[in-house]
Amino acid sequence: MSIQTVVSPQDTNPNVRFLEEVSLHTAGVSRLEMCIQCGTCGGSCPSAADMDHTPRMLFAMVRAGMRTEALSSNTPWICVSCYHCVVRCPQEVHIADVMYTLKSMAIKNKLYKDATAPDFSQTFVEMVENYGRSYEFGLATRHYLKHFPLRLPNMAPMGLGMLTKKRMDLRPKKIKGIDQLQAILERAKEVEAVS
Amino acid sequence: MSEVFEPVIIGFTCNWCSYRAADLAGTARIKYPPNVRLIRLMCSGRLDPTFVFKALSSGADGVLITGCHPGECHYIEQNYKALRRYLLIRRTLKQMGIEPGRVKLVWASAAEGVRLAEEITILVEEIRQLGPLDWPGKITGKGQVAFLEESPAKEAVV
Amino acid sequence: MTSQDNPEKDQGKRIGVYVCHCGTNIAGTVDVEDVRDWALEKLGDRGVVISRDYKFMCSSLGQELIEKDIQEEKLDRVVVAACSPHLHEKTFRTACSKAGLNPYLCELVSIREQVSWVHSDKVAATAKAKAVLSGGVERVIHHQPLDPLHVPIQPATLVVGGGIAGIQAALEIADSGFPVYMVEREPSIGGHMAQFDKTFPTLDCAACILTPKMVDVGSHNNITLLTWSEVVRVEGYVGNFTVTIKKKPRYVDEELCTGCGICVEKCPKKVIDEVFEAGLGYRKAVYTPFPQSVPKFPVIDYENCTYFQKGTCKACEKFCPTGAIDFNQKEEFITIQVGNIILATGYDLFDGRRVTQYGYGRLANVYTSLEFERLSNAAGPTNGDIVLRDGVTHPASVGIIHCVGSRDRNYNNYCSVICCMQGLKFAHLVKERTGATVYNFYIDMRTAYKAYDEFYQRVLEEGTLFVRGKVAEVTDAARLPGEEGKLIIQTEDTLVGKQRRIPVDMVILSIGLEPRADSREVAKLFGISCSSDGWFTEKHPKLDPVATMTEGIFIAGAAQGPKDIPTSVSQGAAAAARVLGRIQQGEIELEPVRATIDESRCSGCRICNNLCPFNAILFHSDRMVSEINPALCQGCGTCVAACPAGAISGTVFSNEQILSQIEGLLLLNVAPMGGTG
Amino acid sequence: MNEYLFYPGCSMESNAIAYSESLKAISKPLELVLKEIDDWNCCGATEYVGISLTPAYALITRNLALASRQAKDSHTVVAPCSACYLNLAKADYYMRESPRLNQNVNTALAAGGLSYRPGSLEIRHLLDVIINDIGLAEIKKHVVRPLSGLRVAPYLGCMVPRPDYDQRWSDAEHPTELDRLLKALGAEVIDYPLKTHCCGGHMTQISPSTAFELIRRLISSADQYHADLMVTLCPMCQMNLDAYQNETNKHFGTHYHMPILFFTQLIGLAFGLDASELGIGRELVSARAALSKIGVEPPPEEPKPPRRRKEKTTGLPMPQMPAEEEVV
Repeated sequence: MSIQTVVSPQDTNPNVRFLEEVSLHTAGVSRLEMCIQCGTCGGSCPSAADMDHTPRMLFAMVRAGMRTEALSSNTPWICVSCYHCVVRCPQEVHIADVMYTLKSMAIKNKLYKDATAPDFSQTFVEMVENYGRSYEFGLATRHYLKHFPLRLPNMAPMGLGMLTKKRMDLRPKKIKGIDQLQAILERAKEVEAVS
Repeated sequence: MSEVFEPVIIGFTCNWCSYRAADLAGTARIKYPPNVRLIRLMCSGRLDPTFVFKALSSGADGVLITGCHPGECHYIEQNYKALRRYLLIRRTLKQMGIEPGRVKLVWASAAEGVRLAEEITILVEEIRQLGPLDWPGKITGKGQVAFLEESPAKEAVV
Repeated sequence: MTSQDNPEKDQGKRIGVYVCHCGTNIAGTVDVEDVRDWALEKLGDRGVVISRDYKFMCSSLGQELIEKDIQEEKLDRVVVAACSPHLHEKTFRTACSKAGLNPYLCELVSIREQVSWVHSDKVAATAKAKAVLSGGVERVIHHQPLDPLHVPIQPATLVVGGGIAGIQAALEIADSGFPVYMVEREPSIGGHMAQFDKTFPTLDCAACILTPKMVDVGSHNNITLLTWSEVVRVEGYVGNFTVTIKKKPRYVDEELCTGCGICVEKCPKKVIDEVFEAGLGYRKAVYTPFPQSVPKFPVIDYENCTYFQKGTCKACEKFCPTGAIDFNQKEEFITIQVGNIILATGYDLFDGRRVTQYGYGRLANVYTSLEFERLSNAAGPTNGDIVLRDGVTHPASVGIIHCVGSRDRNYNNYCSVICCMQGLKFAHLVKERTGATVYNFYIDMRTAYKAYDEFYQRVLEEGTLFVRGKVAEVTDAARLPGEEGKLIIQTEDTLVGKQRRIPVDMVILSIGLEPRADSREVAKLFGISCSSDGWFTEKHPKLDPVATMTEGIFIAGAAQGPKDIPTSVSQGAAAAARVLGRIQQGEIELEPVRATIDESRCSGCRICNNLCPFNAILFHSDRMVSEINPALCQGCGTCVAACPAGAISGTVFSNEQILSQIEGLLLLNVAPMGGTG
Repeated sequence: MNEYLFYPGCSMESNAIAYSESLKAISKPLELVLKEIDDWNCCGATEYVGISLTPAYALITRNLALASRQAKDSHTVVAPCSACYLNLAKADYYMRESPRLNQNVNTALAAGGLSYRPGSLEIRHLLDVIINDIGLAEIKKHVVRPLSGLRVAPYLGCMVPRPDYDQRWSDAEHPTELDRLLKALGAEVIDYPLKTHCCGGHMTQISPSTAFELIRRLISSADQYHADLMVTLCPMCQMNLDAYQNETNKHFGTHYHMPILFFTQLIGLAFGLDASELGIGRELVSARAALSKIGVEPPPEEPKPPRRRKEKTTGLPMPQMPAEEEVV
């Protein structure tokens, strides 16, 4: 006799399984399926005004399997990780972590509309991968050059101020164990690719 | 005889929660493997550790203990006593050289038919991985306990 | 162990086995005929003399089949393999009884819920059905004839808690001519309902409908009212409880006091009334909670009385016309005998300060629902004038926030039931009395029950604005024009999909209900159980909502879970009906699932004494043995499992029965040759 | 003596140098011994988790693995930066919660010869340690220059009290720890309603207008309460509120002048330490006027850099950026 499982037949439409996929790629337990659409997150969000959709709407879209629409929303990119929604959510949905997941899925699927934020994250990560430390000066200049070239003169006094107050290093710092770190990250990427 | 090892598991259920959960699993037609045979107790607090050892030494490969969730015992707090005994049983089994994983405690309320079925499914698979218990052969060496050698328990079950 | 160990114990058993098809419910998956034949063939040496199958064993024809066999074939044990014992155990026991066989010599094993409905492989299911049946046969061999226990019932009843549920229960019983003791912790009965102004959905004045009932309780010949009192000890069992009640000192002689109120008037010490006025008003150090208090006798508040704290004053004593003030009064303990107990201890309110983002306790004009009840009450601190904390300004706009502390895993998971209707009631009252703009912020509008949704319609008509969204925060940090000096309610309007900031003058939190802070201790005192939240657990959530697992203890009102007034009243009446039925019967029958101690084997170790949650085990220090009171014992069997001397045995679930059932389930009883395929 | 493992985080060596300096200065009187984790790396801030899950957690956990290797007398890791604190605490928490994450991260760490058992270290923020381990009574003993008359807005930002995986803080929205500390130093502490609201985080880089609005809210609210200065415990908050204040003013046409100091700087001032020792003067919005209220003479302003007015034409990047090529 064979083992009978209690799993019901699965819908193979990838959009229907979008919610599962998001949960799977979230650290810990997302609890996204528990959302009751109360709007505590959207009400709490300090940057909701600049979002395409309130977090609540975004979650409804995820549950509705609206993959492309959800992943192209600017909402996760506008999230400032303030965790107000997380501690207030009556259903304990791990909202901030879900936002991170949606960002990474948007990058993977190249579905973001505005490249500013993904580029910033990627530049940041590249620097960390190269040096083991963040490198503000390089990051800011490179990022501003690409995305806000016209703002640069505006920023100049501030940059200058930071320099004269000795609050900015002109050269990056590199950790000793950079090879070790890179080996770890390499392995982590392999693990991530299969999971 | 099929090639896959089919373990026999004795399950102890509480009259107020897990036995009703098993009833509910039935009413809802939720399928789970037929390897578990249930015994109804009034409360998980009734579980005498002897019952577990009796079951394991008489041919069962695993034992499932179920009771009401902590804080929801119909007899106020007797399930906590079951929890303590469960921990003791596992420790004792370990000392005897038997995998403590053969005994499992699951809290299941009367409403959790699905959960109970899932836990049974998982447990059967876990015990299957552990293989036949073969007690007391495993402990004392084969042939030392004559009457159990003749025991048809294994053969009696497909 | 197999039967050869103890050959004589099975002697003379004549067991009948009955396998039910349940139409195709069982027969569709289990080979019923095979099971029937197998039982006779393989279990013959276990005492099975008859094995039959039938389409529907529970039908009257099926039952008659068993009855006929019992009489004609002289069966002394019966095993029915059919559905769950929770469904038909009683049916088959009755059938045995009718045929002259003790009903406890019948065993029902489940091959439907536990076999045919959960498995699909016919061979495996049939094999498991055999094992389950074999377990039942092994078990039934050890069944003993048992008689139900008969317990006489004392006519008096104790009602704990003088809120509306307790009042209703007490009056129902007292009006039927039986004595009632009512114990209330506060100085007056009336409970939370006495604090309310209007009651939804009809907007009756709470005092108008409650006070006549309170007066009835106070003056009823069959009711002994013990206020400012608490139960401290409960002994005995259904039919005959001995209850010890602590009467806290009132410092007012109830025999002499006429309730004239001069002492209250003359008392120079004013304190904030945290209980009845919800912290919004004042009372004196000698006080009655409210003018219509029952009983009318005041209480001196020891903590705040100038005489008790400083040694001088005695204004009350000086002015009392009847000399009723007695500073030397001590607490008293009263012992009563009752047959049944009804617990109607009510609820506490969720502490609004816990939701820090709503600012209660930090922002002055955020009120709780109970505060608003007092604010809007004509007899309250402002005589019903709805004003801000400054005491004079009427709000031009009011926001009412639903689900505060409820439906929220950070606080309480459950819905507090009353908050939606309460919020609507507040909206109506604010609108009616101040003309302010009123917003209701809700997640789901729950207005089930008679005339509730009609009330919602009425409030909609009145122009109250509804915003669907759980409020994120209430702040005084103005950001936009028009927000200065206001409380800003920030929320997502989920129906619009946009964040909104709504400035208002006053915020009312529709606070949820919680179990009493001491509900677990009270449950322990009376030997009943609580849910994980702390509400008292009923015997069955649908079919037995006012009984508990402990015989003779009933529950009513919000102590069992959040409830509005109509439901509390219904439960009070229902609990009373259950008690009256008992009293009128004079005695009750109890299931004989009990533990007993064999004194000759008891070593007096007392391990069992502390394990029993019902205090059913007595220790006789003279003889150094323990004894179980059968009427208190609920049959959980924990002591049986724990007794190191094996001196305790449990009827219906004895060691022999369970150990044999294990053997049966493992088919140790089947002859070695007999494989079952 | 209070000894801890210390994870400074990248900012402590650059934009939050004042935080570093003041922490060093007050460590002595407080007998606070912070042993820096050898060769620690960046925690990934809020960026790496948005790119890829396992690498992000492996990056964070390398620090924990190094720390547990170094752990002898103390198993507590102290972080002064909110984002670092949260990232470390979060990795530890989620690895406890999710066996799958734990396994994946440890598989990655193994490639570098490291491993970490979640739950084996305690991860705490600097303020938590100062207020709960050292205690207000001890702090009060060292106060020689009470901050009397200084109106302070206590600002914690988001990531310290939230989500608070291990229940270390009094509240997620209105925690009292910083208020109590500042009161113990003698300051006049305002009930600042936005004390845990967001400073804009990385939005200054991604969507500056979003960030400016959040910065404006915080500063205008502190201004409404007539605060002399705001106190932070996070490099990112300090940076956003201080360095971008001028930008924000330009964006909205406002004229706020709200100095932003680290809580360690105020502790140092109350302890009577010299302002220059505490990194005071490194803030872009000068605290000079505010601190004069308590009789502190900050170090003289740094000489202005040579003016390069001639080169100021539209669209030209700052010329003195040789590092640029190295980076790309």
